[in-house]
Amino acid sequence: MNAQIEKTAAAADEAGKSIPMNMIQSINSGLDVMLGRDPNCLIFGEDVGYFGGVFRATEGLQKKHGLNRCFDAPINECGIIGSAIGMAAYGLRPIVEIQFADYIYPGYDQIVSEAARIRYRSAGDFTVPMTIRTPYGGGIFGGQTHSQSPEALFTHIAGMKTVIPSNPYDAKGLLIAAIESDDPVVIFEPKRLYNGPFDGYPDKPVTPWQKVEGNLVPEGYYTVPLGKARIAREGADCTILAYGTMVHVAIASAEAVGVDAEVVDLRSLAPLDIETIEASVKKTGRCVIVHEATRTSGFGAELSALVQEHCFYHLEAPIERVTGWDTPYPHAFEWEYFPGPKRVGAALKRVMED
Amino acid sequence: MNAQIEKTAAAADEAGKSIPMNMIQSINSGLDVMLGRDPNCLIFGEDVGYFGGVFRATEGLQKKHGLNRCFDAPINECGIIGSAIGMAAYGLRPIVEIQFADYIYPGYDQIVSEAARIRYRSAGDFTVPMTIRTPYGGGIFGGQTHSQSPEALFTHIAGMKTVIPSNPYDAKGLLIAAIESDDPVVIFEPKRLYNGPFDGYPDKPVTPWQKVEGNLVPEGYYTVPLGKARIAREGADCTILAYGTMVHVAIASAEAVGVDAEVVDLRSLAPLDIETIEASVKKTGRCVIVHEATRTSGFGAELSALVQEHCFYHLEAPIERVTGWDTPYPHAFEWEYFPGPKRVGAALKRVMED
Amino acid sequence: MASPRTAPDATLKNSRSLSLRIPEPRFRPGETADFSSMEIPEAGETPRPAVDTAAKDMRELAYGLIRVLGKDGRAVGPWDPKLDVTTLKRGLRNMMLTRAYDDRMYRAQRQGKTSFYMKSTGEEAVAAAAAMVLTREDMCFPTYRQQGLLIARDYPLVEMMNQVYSNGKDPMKGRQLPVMYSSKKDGFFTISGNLGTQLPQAVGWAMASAYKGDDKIAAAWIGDGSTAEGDFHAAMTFASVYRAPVIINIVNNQWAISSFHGMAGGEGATFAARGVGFNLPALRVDGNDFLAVHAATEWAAERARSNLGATVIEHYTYRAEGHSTSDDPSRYRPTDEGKLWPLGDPVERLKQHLIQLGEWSEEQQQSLHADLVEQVRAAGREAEANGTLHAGDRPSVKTMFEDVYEDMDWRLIKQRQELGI
Amino acid sequence: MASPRTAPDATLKNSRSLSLRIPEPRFRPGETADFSSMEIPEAGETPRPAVDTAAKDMRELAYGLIRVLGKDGRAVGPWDPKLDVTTLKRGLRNMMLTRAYDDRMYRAQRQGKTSFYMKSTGEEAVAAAAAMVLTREDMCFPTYRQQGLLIARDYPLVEMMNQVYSNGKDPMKGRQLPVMYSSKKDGFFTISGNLGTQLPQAVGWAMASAYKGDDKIAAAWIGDGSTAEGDFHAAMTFASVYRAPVIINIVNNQWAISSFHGMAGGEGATFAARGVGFNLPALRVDGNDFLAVHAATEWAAERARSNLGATVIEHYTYRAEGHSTSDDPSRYRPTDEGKLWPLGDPVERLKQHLIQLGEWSEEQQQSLHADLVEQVRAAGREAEANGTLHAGDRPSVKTMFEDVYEDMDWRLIKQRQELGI
Ligand SMILES: Cc1ncc(C[n+]2csc(CCOP(=O)(O)OP(=O)(O)O)c2C)c(N)n1
Ligand SMILES: Cc1ncc(C[n+]2csc(CCOP(=O)(O)OP(=O)(O)O)c2C)c(N)n1
Ligand SMILES: [Mg+2]
Ligand SMILES: [Mg+2]
Repeated sequence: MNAQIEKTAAAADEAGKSIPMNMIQSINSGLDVMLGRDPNCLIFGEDVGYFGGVFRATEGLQKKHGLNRCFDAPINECGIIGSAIGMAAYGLRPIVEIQFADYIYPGYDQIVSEAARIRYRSAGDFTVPMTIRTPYGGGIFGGQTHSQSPEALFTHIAGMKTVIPSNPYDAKGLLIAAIESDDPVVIFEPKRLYNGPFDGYPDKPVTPWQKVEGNLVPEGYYTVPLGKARIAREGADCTILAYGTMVHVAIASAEAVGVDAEVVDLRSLAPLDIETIEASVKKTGRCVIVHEATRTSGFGAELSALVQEHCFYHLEAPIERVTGWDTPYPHAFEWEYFPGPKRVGAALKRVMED
Repeated sequence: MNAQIEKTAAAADEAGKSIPMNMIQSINSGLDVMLGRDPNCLIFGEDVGYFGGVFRATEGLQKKHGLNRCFDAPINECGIIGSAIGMAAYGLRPIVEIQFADYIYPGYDQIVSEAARIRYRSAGDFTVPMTIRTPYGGGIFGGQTHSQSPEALFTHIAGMKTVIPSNPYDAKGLLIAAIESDDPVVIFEPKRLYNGPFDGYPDKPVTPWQKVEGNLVPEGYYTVPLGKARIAREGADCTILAYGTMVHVAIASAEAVGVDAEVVDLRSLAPLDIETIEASVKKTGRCVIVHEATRTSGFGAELSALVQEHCFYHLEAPIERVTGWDTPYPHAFEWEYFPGPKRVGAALKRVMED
Repeated sequence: MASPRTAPDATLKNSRSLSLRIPEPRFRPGETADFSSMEIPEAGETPRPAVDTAAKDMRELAYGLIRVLGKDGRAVGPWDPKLDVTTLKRGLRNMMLTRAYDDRMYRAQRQGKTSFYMKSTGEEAVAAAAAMVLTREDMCFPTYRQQGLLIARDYPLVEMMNQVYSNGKDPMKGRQLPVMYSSKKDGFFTISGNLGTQLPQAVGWAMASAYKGDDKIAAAWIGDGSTAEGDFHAAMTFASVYRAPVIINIVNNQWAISSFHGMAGGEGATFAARGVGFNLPALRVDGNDFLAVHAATEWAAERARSNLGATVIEHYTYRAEGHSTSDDPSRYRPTDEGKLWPLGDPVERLKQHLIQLGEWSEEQQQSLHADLVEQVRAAGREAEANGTLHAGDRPSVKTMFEDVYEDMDWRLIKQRQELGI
Repeated sequence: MASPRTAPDATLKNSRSLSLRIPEPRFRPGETADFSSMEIPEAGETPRPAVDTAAKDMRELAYGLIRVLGKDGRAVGPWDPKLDVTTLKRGLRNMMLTRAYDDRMYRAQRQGKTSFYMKSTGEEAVAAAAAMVLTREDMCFPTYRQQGLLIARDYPLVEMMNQVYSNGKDPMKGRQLPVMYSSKKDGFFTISGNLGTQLPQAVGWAMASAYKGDDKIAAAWIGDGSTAEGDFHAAMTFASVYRAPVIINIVNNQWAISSFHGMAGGEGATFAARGVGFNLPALRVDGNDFLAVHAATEWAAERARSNLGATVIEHYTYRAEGHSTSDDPSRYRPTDEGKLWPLGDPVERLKQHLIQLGEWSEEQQQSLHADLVEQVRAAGREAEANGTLHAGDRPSVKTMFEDVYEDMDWRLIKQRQELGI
């Protein structure tokens, strides 16, 4: 056996049997695996201990691994992130939960001014291998303060890595990669996808992940590398750049309007897989960007700028952005705010007309 | 006399005599005028009272207007902004200083989750006519924590207005307009321009504003409306979109490489004067965007996206972004980080080649 | 006494290994709560200083417990506010109406008529008493658990329900979560979903009133768990420094979702004690004793109105039900903990007081309850006719783009067009 | 006693108008400071409880002042750490070296060799004593005014200067402001330009040590002004809740740039008192008394090492010079205020103590001073040979793109190319 095969076999061993899981289960499994493998991993956050988290991502972990491996924190996001930075500087790999992405702002200074810059400012003397998990996005009638998508506020910060999975397999694999990264990582978990893929039709029942074809998640250890996009759907006519919930909406939208779109699931916004993006847009000559966040200065702006910088001479139509509006996320108008298949489909048709 | 002339004459009366001022003086004058006109205006922030502010923008105001019109605050940016929100909700027009833009993050939650959303979430029941002034940008060897340009973190926030002046006249006029706006406004003041226009050559002495031709600032009341850009230099070959310090660098760069660039000084990023941008780019067919902030997800991304959305069929070359690097602002490499004339000039040459 | 030492690195270093302490509540599901060791001062025991006493001369109040209603239902001691019977009955009614309203809205959520609801059951005295001390011109900065303030001010239940249902007549135009009311004219500040943010705002509002030479004061509420937020510290600092006329109410209902008060540092020190470090007077009050809350609020309000600045009040109470409709408290605390809670129920206690005064009876109580339930039911019917979250009328979608700014900018106009409305 | 009332809106409302209080320091330029009314306990007066005393049984320490060195230079009272002469001389030398270093770097800035500098003059005891109690394995989370920690640990002055000059040998590769050192191996955490952020980090570091069953503790420093930041509250809350083995040092040097301590709420309460509300032991120490700082730090360290958790120490001292090279204190405080400061100068006081012990003389003092100045001068020459901010060698520009992440991503590689290097 050569080294490569050996390595693959060992990896398969570590990954173990694969079974269907929903996204909460796969995240829980990722945390469980890492608590088991690495005594330097520990988890804390509001309500994550005995209770297991308001979305149940840490259910059972305190009982299994002990009180000081997974515990509650005071309601102070600055303290949660700040103390995690100190732990990471000590040599641990803390994993903290911010209950909703909407509540990350009190800890924003610790992220921007501290976590992201400690390696740089100390010339590598100190590092911050910390992972922040936080549910983001709308679609659960959470109103203005349980629906936000603040990813662009993190992609602007040099030193931070920003990750957004779209399915249970990636959620676990990216989470483990994030925990093992020696840089601080924030993972935005699309809460609308916890139970099953949601394609943007609020009235249609969602298939639970367990019943989604091909949804298998290894029970053991594996990683999905940060910085590698995934072609979620191959296509020839147009590229859709999406992440999180919007990956599923993008696929459904393309199919609804019959455009043979290539859907790129970015998975990681920073580092970004520019090669995959560039190759796809050069192939299709058209690009639609979809995200749930407020449009102005959303991550779609960066994607649009990059695409036109890298693919200017290949573009046959203006790049379109289909996004949340430049308003807060209104409780009753959730589905008018959400960039659903109707709006994505219309954009696809527009770019195909040009 | 018809009404229009009457109004203009009255405005001229209010504006009074014009004299040369540097940007600190014009800001000071704007504050002074508003304290004098409106008893609901008051100023507070770290060191702004007796001392007059670390950049001296509030010098003499406490003495002239009284202890409770311009006073010091505890070192708590959350408290400064949070209490200003409460004052604004009461009916005052608080003007607060955040000593450096780099220190705004502890108050970020109060801005994003509160100031920007109170009108919306209360359906207009409460409003927040608050103005935040804060010096931003590099060029004074301030290192990582006295040089940042975090404007894109504000343009992403629906409900906030974001303003950046490039000269003493605009600084005062925009400031007064911001104070009178019934929405929360953050004004980033280009600290490198306080004393004189800086065109990006660190070794060249800077002409004090008082000696800059045409620099006259009315001593009284006037406004520069939010949301209107200014053509800082007319040109036919290429449009440069810039704001703050970079307006001067853009002009100098164009002249250095002999490109007849039209320099648009945005003045206000939100609301943004899309008409002026669109008209200019449609005229020139080329666009270079310049800012000091970190490139990824900087405001340049939004501008780039907007320009290609509005002017796709007029573009003759890819839009270029000349920006700060995706690193913190390093103390010793200030001038290697700063997007100076060399880099702007190179970009101009590149877009003109296409 | 320490003995002489030389080497700078040789001192005190030990090989005992440290361990991390994670605080845990005393009782978990399956156990029976036992509050027998809880120290509860008798009603009337805690002294009442004059409102102009220096904070440093009343630090002990932060460790006491102001109680007026004794076990026998009698009002005793220096904090007895001596309210007349009409006021007492009004207080009782306000608490009961709040409870009836909560019950109906909770059920409405269960029936799918709205997305979310939060009850204040067991803590009704906190809001009801304060609303009766403060005026409509004062400004309250509540959390989601002080709906009782609006109810005590006779804000129409139908309006509240319209908001809970995000229906066509929702005063918040469908934008806000069900329980996040706003009513400036009733001195009720728009509630935020972000914990703690209202505190520095309240201090700022109070500073504004003082700045203007006005005579209005502000009051803010915050949960025990949320005192951990930095905004709390900002508010305490500003209130202390500028001597702002504001009352900072800490509602210690023992729980913050699934975390017990110890997770916010409430084991070793009281929450009121936070005020001591800022030279603020700090009262600790039996939050289930309507009279005690009334008296303490009155004291703090008088102090504020006398330009003597801020007061911190810890209301010691118990969250009798789940955190919200999304919560299941039986997962993390004994189901009978609330029943065993030694400070009882505020409605029961005020009722008992009125009965003891000879001014009330169980029958009157029941008929009032029936009346209030009917009142709520009638309001419910009226509100439901205006629509519920997923059925009937809703606010015009157009309004989604309004009130972001004073005027819509081109982006919002364009986006509204994009949506095709 | 309050009399019965009915109307809910009619109570207590008054027409006295409020006014906003803005605290002001007692003395401004042109006036002469007068500290005669300042209450200063005598040396030896404040009691020393056993380290395992419950916090609630020593609240009064937050209002006392631990002092060991009396006016006559003798060490008295229960807090006397009984240090041997070698240790005392080392302490004196560390403080004096810090001062000499500060003086030279200040002049270097004035000569344009760097952009910015901050002295710790008058507060040298705070860092010097702590460095001698804590070990290199413990982790210090300092502000920009504890350069004395590094100096006391014999960190090479040349290295510090290399950083101040951002020269070719700058260990921070030109990235950091002059005074923001970092040295993990010396237990010195990378200093932040953002005030207060290091505090929750220190608590987290201490929690990590406890989590690992390690025996290291953490110590953090924060200025009086910066205690107003929310991070301070986060740190206090976490330290209290998790009983973290950390020492939280508040350096109350009376000023925060131009704002006096009252602007952070230091008028009515002491800063130590902030700890009381969290059930943390809180010591208030004469920060210009090397022995008192040493003793208090030792007490707190022993408490932490015994798994008894955090201690708050307020160091009462005075910022004898400007805030930084960008500051001119004569604009906001009397120029002689520092000289009139009743707690004197830490170097003078320790010198006097050694002389009083018969172990030292003015001549020895002068010759030590001369030695140290020469040592600094020599280091300065060496460092300047490596370059200064605007002349000579500097770090390789390439390194600007390193250490943003563990590995450079395509953006950074491309941007480095864009810069043409
Ligand atoms: C900044 C922020 N962090 C977290 C949350 C999520 N959250 C909502 S309520 C709550 C518990 C609050 O408990 P407490 O302050 O005791 O108030 P109570 O619910 O008991 O009235 C939490 C953690 C939030 N809304 N905002
Ligand atoms: C978050 C933040 N806000 C403001 C500043 C600007 N600033 C730098 S030092 C300082 C004063 C700090 O005073 P204090 O905490 O008393 O420390 P001292 O300088 O007296 O040692 C201020 C306001 C900053 N660095 N960070
Ligand atoms: Mg609670
Ligand atoms: Mg200070």
